[in-house]
Amino acid sequence: MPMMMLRGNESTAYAAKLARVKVIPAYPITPSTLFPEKVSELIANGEMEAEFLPVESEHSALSAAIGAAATGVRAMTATASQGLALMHEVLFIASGMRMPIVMAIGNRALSAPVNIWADQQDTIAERDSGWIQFYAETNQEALDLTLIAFKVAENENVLLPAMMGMDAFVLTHTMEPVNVPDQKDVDEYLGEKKINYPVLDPEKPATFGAFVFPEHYMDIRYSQYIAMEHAKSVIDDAFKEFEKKFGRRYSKVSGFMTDDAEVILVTMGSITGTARETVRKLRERGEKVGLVKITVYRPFPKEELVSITRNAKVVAVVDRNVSPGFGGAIFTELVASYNKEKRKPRILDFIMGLGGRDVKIENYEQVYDIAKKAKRGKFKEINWIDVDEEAVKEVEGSI
Amino acid sequence: MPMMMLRGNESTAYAAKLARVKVIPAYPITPSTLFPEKVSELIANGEMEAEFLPVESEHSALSAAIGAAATGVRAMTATASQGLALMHEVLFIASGMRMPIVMAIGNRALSAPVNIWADQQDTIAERDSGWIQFYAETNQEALDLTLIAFKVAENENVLLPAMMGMDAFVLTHTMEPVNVPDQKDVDEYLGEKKINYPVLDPEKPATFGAFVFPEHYMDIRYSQYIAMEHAKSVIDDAFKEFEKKFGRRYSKVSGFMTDDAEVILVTMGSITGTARETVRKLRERGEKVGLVKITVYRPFPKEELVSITRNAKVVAVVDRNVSPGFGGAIFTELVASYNKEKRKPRILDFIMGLGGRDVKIENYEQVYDIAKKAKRGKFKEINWIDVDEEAVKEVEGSI
Amino acid sequence: MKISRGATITEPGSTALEETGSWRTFRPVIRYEKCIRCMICWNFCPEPAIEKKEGENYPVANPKLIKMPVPVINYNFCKGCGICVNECPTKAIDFVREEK
Amino acid sequence: MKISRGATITEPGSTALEETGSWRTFRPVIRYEKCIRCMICWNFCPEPAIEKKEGENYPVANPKLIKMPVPVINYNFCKGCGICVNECPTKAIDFVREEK
Amino acid sequence: MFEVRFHGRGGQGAVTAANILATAAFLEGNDVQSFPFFGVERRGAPVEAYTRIDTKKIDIKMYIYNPDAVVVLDTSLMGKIDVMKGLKKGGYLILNTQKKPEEFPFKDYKVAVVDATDVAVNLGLGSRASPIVNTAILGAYAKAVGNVKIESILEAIKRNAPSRPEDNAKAALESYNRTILGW
Amino acid sequence: MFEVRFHGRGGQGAVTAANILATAAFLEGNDVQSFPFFGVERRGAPVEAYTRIDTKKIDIKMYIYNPDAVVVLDTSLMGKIDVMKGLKKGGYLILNTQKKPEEFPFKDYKVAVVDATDVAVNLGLGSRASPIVNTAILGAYAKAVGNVKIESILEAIKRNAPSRPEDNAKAALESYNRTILGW
Amino acid sequence: MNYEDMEFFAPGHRACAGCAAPIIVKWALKIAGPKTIVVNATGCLEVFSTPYPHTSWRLPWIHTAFENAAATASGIDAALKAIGKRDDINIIVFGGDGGTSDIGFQSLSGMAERGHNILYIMYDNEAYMNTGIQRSSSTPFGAWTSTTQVGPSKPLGKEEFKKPIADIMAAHRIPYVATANPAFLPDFKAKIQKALSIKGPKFIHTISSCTTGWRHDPSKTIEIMRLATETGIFPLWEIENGDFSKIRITYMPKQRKPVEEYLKPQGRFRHLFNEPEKIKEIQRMVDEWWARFEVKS
Amino acid sequence: MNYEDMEFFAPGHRACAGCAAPIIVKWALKIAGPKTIVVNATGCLEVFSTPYPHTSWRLPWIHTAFENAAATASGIDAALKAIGKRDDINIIVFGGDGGTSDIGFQSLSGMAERGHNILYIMYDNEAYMNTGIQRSSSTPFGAWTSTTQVGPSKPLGKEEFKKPIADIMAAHRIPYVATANPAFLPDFKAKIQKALSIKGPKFIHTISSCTTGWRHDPSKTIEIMRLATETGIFPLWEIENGDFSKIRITYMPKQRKPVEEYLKPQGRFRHLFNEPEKIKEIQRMVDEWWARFEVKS
Ligand SMILES: Cc1ncc(C[n+]2csc(CCOP(=O)(O)OP(=O)(O)O)c2C)c(N)n1
Ligand SMILES: Cc1ncc(C[n+]2csc(CCOP(=O)(O)OP(=O)(O)O)c2C)c(N)n1
Ligand code: SF4
Ligand code: SF4
Ligand code: SF4
Ligand code: SF4
Repeated sequence: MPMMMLRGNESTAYAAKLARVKVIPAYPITPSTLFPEKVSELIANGEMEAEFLPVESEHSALSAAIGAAATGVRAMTATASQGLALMHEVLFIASGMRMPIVMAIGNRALSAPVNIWADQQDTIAERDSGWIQFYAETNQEALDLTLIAFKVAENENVLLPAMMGMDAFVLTHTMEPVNVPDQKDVDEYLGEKKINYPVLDPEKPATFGAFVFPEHYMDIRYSQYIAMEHAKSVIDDAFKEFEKKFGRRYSKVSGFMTDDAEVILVTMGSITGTARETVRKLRERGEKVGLVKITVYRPFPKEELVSITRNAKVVAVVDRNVSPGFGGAIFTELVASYNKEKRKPRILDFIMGLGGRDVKIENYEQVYDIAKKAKRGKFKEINWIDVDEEAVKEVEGSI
Repeated sequence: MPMMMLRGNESTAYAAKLARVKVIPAYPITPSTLFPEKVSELIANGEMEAEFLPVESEHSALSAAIGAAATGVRAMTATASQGLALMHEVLFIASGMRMPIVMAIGNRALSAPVNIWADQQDTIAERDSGWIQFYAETNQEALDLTLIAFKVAENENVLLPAMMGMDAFVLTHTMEPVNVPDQKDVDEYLGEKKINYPVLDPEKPATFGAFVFPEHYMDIRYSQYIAMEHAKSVIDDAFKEFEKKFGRRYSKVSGFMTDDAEVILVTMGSITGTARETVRKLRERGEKVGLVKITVYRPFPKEELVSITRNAKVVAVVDRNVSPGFGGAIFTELVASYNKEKRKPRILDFIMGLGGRDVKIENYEQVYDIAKKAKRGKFKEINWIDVDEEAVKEVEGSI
Repeated sequence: MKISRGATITEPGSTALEETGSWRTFRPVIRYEKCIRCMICWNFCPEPAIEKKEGENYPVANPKLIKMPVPVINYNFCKGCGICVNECPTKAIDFVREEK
Repeated sequence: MKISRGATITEPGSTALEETGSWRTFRPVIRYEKCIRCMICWNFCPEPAIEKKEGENYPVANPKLIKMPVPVINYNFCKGCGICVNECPTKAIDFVREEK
Repeated sequence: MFEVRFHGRGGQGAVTAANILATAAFLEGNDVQSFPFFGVERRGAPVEAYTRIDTKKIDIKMYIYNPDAVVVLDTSLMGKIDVMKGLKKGGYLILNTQKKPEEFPFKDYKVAVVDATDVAVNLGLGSRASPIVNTAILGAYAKAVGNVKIESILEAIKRNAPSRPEDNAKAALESYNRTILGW
Repeated sequence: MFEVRFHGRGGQGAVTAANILATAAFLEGNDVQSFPFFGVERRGAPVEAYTRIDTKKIDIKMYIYNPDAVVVLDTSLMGKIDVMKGLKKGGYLILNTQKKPEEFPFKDYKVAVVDATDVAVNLGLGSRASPIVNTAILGAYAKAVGNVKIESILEAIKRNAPSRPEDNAKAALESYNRTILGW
Repeated sequence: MNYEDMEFFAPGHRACAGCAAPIIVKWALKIAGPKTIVVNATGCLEVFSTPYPHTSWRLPWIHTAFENAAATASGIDAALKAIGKRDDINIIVFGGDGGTSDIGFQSLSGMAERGHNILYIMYDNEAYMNTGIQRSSSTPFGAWTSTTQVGPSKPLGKEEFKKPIADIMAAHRIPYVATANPAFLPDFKAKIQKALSIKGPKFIHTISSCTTGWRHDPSKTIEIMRLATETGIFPLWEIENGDFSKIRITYMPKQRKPVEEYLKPQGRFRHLFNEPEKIKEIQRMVDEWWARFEVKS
Repeated sequence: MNYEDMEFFAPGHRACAGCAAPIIVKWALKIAGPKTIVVNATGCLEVFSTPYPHTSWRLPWIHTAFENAAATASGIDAALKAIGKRDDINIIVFGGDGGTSDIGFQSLSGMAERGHNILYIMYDNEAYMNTGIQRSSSTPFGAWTSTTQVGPSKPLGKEEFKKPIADIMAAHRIPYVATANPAFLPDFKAKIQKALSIKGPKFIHTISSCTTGWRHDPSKTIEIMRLATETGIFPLWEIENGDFSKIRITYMPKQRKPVEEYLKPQGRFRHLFNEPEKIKEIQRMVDEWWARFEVKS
């Protein structure tokens, strides 16, 4: 298991190679383009055997991936932002057709205005699409979670596509030491791709993508919903098996110094590390603060999140996304996860780091201050951190 | 103000005519195609003056609408389901560029599997897009809300696009008596389109859609978020003014027999009427049940919903959509709306009517039964109504 | 099984279980005495509701044709479009209103 | 104003406030004595960093040309691509390393 | 509330019939709804359409499962399609046929018949091969059910008919007069 | 934690330099990160790249605002760009120049210089017009800062250099030897 | 092997009586045989042939969306290649004119450019029929559709010319492009056969009458398509490798019939007969197209 | 009026030193003059010219997305028509080869078919440059790009031929299609002028060297583009109304130079010089194209 210095996009390219992906249709878009570039290089050098399809749009990239997956082979693609948005229609189709495609995302802000930097609006806006969603904190995680994504997606109790998000540049273009597993171990972990379901095959003709009437549609949607529920335990198992094989531990939600924490930060993706560092700093100052990192966002880890945050006084959710007219998605779903609970902590939403605005230790300190004050009295639910309120006021009038 | 027998799509076509829309790019898709058809007819007959653009895809339909709106003219389009999904990328662009476009949606299930019947997954999946969202219960509402949508979208404190959803077939293809306002009244209501912002004009060259760095992107997103907040009161005002002029009353959220209700149903769109009828029936039996209809879903009427449901014991939310891995969107956001409240009713989610599954009185009675039982003891949060559990079990194993 | 995962259908050609004869208001009737077994009707039937059968047991326009396959209409599927009637070069197919 | 609604920009051509001369490692220098004022450099400068100026105050290769406009490099913008140097038909433009 | 179901074939105008009936009832001050079966039926395939009529505001927006009346534009459908499905006991069945009401075995229902095809063809509405009977049959409806006046049907036809409103109105009127009630 | 910022121009290889430094430090058992300034800089435009080095696991993933060392591949940038921005007091400034350390007015900093251009050009790495100095300058870094050994730099170059690893390694070594420390 | 006596497309589908699309499909599949994978764009054919839980297809068949049939097929091609099964399996795409010439055109163009070994058949009923006869780029000049309504302000119906999709595909310089007409069955079959024998992207543009949208009696389907070619409005030709100079006319009408004979029986052109000069314009355009070939003969 | 001395495109933009795109833009705008609205697809030009809060454009300019410039422009055309301002304003679209020939091709084709009065200019730098030199359909045969990497298993770079976009647009039978080259400035200017004088959709395909992606010295930009035409690789022509038989060659090289002269200075073709037969193949293709014209002369 050699350590290599890899950028996030290279991590996922190596994951594709190790998973022995057969078809890779892709379309360039910053910040995910390094993925097809690396794949093209590995193929040109004879290090990887796969068909690389330089399609004419992301819509076609995912469509081609479905075509390929329908024949039973492993298919993967990568994209970001506008590219993912252009796939929107096809995302629902891939999951509805139960195609276990894996896709690496370089999480990037959506237009307009056009901006190529990190936030998670692109994948969050696809939370209804029926795809499993993983988020990486580091390039090591990017590689590992991509392999795990195949394991989960192809599980016969699941058969759903999965995306693996990594923040633009902060992961995609940042080089870090990555432990690249041995082919043999990956082969053992993933196993031969089992195909005990119909595929496109002249020997056994089947029809895919039929026209479904009200008589059946809802039941089929329900069965897809159930498959996503199944994914919950399948993911846990895949994490366990991964740990056994490779020694690296994952869980849908992981806590850091949460036990006695009165304020808990919740983060997802690359901004977690800086939050962890902040928590350390604050702890040194004697602050009772903890951190929860979300690694799996779909299916949403309701129970896990509630159980890890329930004893806090205040939960400060960091959303690198926003739904205008409501708030951040993680915040919304975390609050909703408390529906059945008798009591819940105060939950505050912090919109941060949109469009590549750097998320710094001082920003987290600010978050902590607001959260701490919110232990009692009135509080503001949706807080935009590190924005220029004056500039906005000038444009929109009152705030 | 003549009464006409109109289908939903014709209602919105008349609204376009009355709003003196100048550019209508559209692409056919069931169930919204009657809209461009009617527009084409009105133009051919000389009853309407507008440029109708039969574009080659919905992506282009909305793109052309942006181009048109950028010159300052009124632009409108209509679509549904796959068509809306294909616009996903452009939806965010239209709102980010602050183009006050109005779009009529024939709410229809998303592929896969392909199905042309009613549910609201298509628009709900666009709740992050920065568009204002109205939902009609009847064809009269479809017409009125389309006019109101222009009023709100073009308000200078808002300048955001708006969509108006009406359920597939149940509204789009159903004929009902509709009061079609006089042109003069509509002219007065909407006023001349005020353009006190930059437009594409060689006399005053401006640049639209520039490349924005992390330095400014988040502030611009924040300003868009603020505009959506402003829409809340602007919508209230537009409703009031509408009532004054046309005598028909609208509000973001409207209650029916909620005052003393222990169980409150929450619905949106065409399924509300049958719910209302069910409430009447149940009231006759002495059941303390009420109904809340949501007319504006974005911005989400948090305060209004909380204040109207807070005294119930159980709130039964009907979601004609589902986010696999979580639940229905209205449910999720309603629960989240209670974040700041000390106490909240029990809130249950009922996934119903996907892909055109008819939503009948007996289904609502079933919902009521489940909700009533949930007043105390354990309860199930996400309930799929009128699905074939056995069939699903056979396919997915356990449920 | 009432539904299938991803709505995949594994029974090829199963619309043949769904008869479309009810759509018909007119019925094409081959008068084999006039039929020259050119199979043009078979070529063009869109359902396809015309089957190619061994011809020996059917009336024949010309004894030389007896070994040739013959078109037989399957009324379970024939929608009564009339293409066969229109295209038959010998006008061998009558088109009669279905009984009410 | 730090931002604008919808990120619209109402100051046309304002990149001219952003100088790109810092990009240059080599500097084109027109030797007017050789310049025939053909304006080919002006045609092809991509910035554009070459301006057309009244020519009377500039040295001239041929007195007949004195009334003709002359190309003048605006070093605030010239990125030092060297196209003008390469295209000049009389090799009138030198290309010198910027001082370190 | 009074609910009506129409049976016809794709292209025969059952949907228009439902719309005209709704318009007629609306003209008499009722609230109404009319809608097609929400399907993808192609030309020639059996189709359904519906009308709801009420003196009060109609709130419900579900399908019609138990109609008060069923109107069949093309009785060749009857062998293949269960046109009686859900029809309320004592409900109306209005058929386009040359037969007599007695010839149908529907004891518990009120059967009314008219040869709408003959009426339509005589007025040149379609051909005998594909007659357009949707307006004619409404005359029979008015006569049989009586909850909308024939005058309203005529007026509604003038407003709704895709072409030749006069002849279509005539067809309705003539059918009205030729309708045979089986009860 | 030790943080380094590189200044160069688009196309000059500042990003590769940051990567090579990270690799070298990694080879010595450190945790490392290297990344470009996340921009859209075109060829010729001033660019930045960064390396983070720590003996402990590096958690943070924010920009580097207060580097411990700044490396300037092309001093022609210095008039136009504030290469000193945020550099910690007492931090290192490593410059590719023919000048002497004393000629720079940076009292509070440790200035080291090397004529990396000369080294690179002598080895045929790029032309005098556009020399490729990214490997050469790393020799100076090793000499000046000393938190990575020159051997590690040489090894990292061999693993990372897009082409001609040997000559690039030589360049680093020669620079190492020619570096003049200003303190 | 000859599979002409086998039916790979089952009856019981829900096409309108008299629809030409199933005729096209059944013949294409009889020529292709069982080792074929079919990809279908959304449209009438897809909807009427797969009423879940039933299917008319006796071959592997897939539909994903409206605009991406060629991309889906590209993925299949790549997958078969990757697992070494590419040579013995045909991939055939069926798309309507809307799904091909408008919304699916980009993915088709991409498939062509990348050189996938796929036969794309566009069945051209000259409008969006599945959604109810809306104008497509393939709708002919002067045709009524539900979005090119005819009325006092718009007496003409469609005001633009039919997009010359086969020419455009030929301009992509792919190995084989042809126009076809099932009413000319031997020619039709030969073209499918030929296309399948060539490696790389192939495109066949076949006319496909729609009784509902063209507004003609269902029994006239073949007759009217025959007239399309006999009047010269829909000429039959093939072009290899984009060499327009070597276009081969595969059916030369003895004596071209006047375009009226084609237009008259179709309700969609009825209004044109109030504007005879428009019909002359159509005749003129057709004559112009043929000038090149008829002069020679 | 003549606006040649005015600059509608300001300096201070962020293009690489030596990029050809600004040369194209500045000249197109000088010809079009101030009554012009510009639409831009996402790509290098868009990114380098509008670093918010600054813009290089002195004319009204809009960018919405990558694949929809032609559709955005169509909406502007319709709006100007609706308010009666159509006649005196030019609409010019600039799109890169990716934004035009790949992902934006469908919206372009739709714009052409609907007959919008718009001049579409594709600046062809033969790859996706903004994202770092990935293969597009317009990348020439044999070129290295970052997604047609060269290595033992793929010695060739791009294996497919350049998509003949101008031919394809001509096959749409729009009023005016031309290829252009800013190195041949008078011809370039004349084509812009002519295109703007014609009503309806116009398409100009101009070569646009990218020093970064083609891997040549920035100073050689014009020189290399000149060689593209002098070697016959990028011929200059125009076609009106899709009449290929009346193609007009607007620059006839006296003596075509060997293709090597064009390929040699570009790093992206370096590997080809290990495979001389591939270079011969390129030469052969170029010769074939020209055969038709040179025979005549
Ligand atoms: C993105 C998207 N837009 C619109 C539709 C709706 N739609 C489905 S089929 C169809 C028409 C198909 O027309 P064509 O391709 O010509 O085939 P035809 O139905 O005429 O056979 C349309 C508009 C869709 N399914 N997806
Ligand atoms: C839907 C979508 N996919 C991908 C991108 C990423 N992207 C932006 S510009 C660009 C390349 C542009 O290439 P081209 O059109 O050839 O113009 P160039 O940059 O070469 O001038 C790409 C791939 C995007 N913005 N949107
Ligand atoms: S009438 Fe039509 S469907 Fe019936 S057999 Fe003849 S061709 Fe076939
Ligand atoms: S070197 Fe380049 S940028 Fe500078 S003036 Fe010459 S052409 Fe213009
Ligand atoms: S509408 Fe036209 S194309 Fe569609 S099934 Fe009917 S006849 Fe065929
Ligand atoms: S990458 Fe190429 S096209 Fe883009 S700005 Fe640089 S030279 Fe121009």
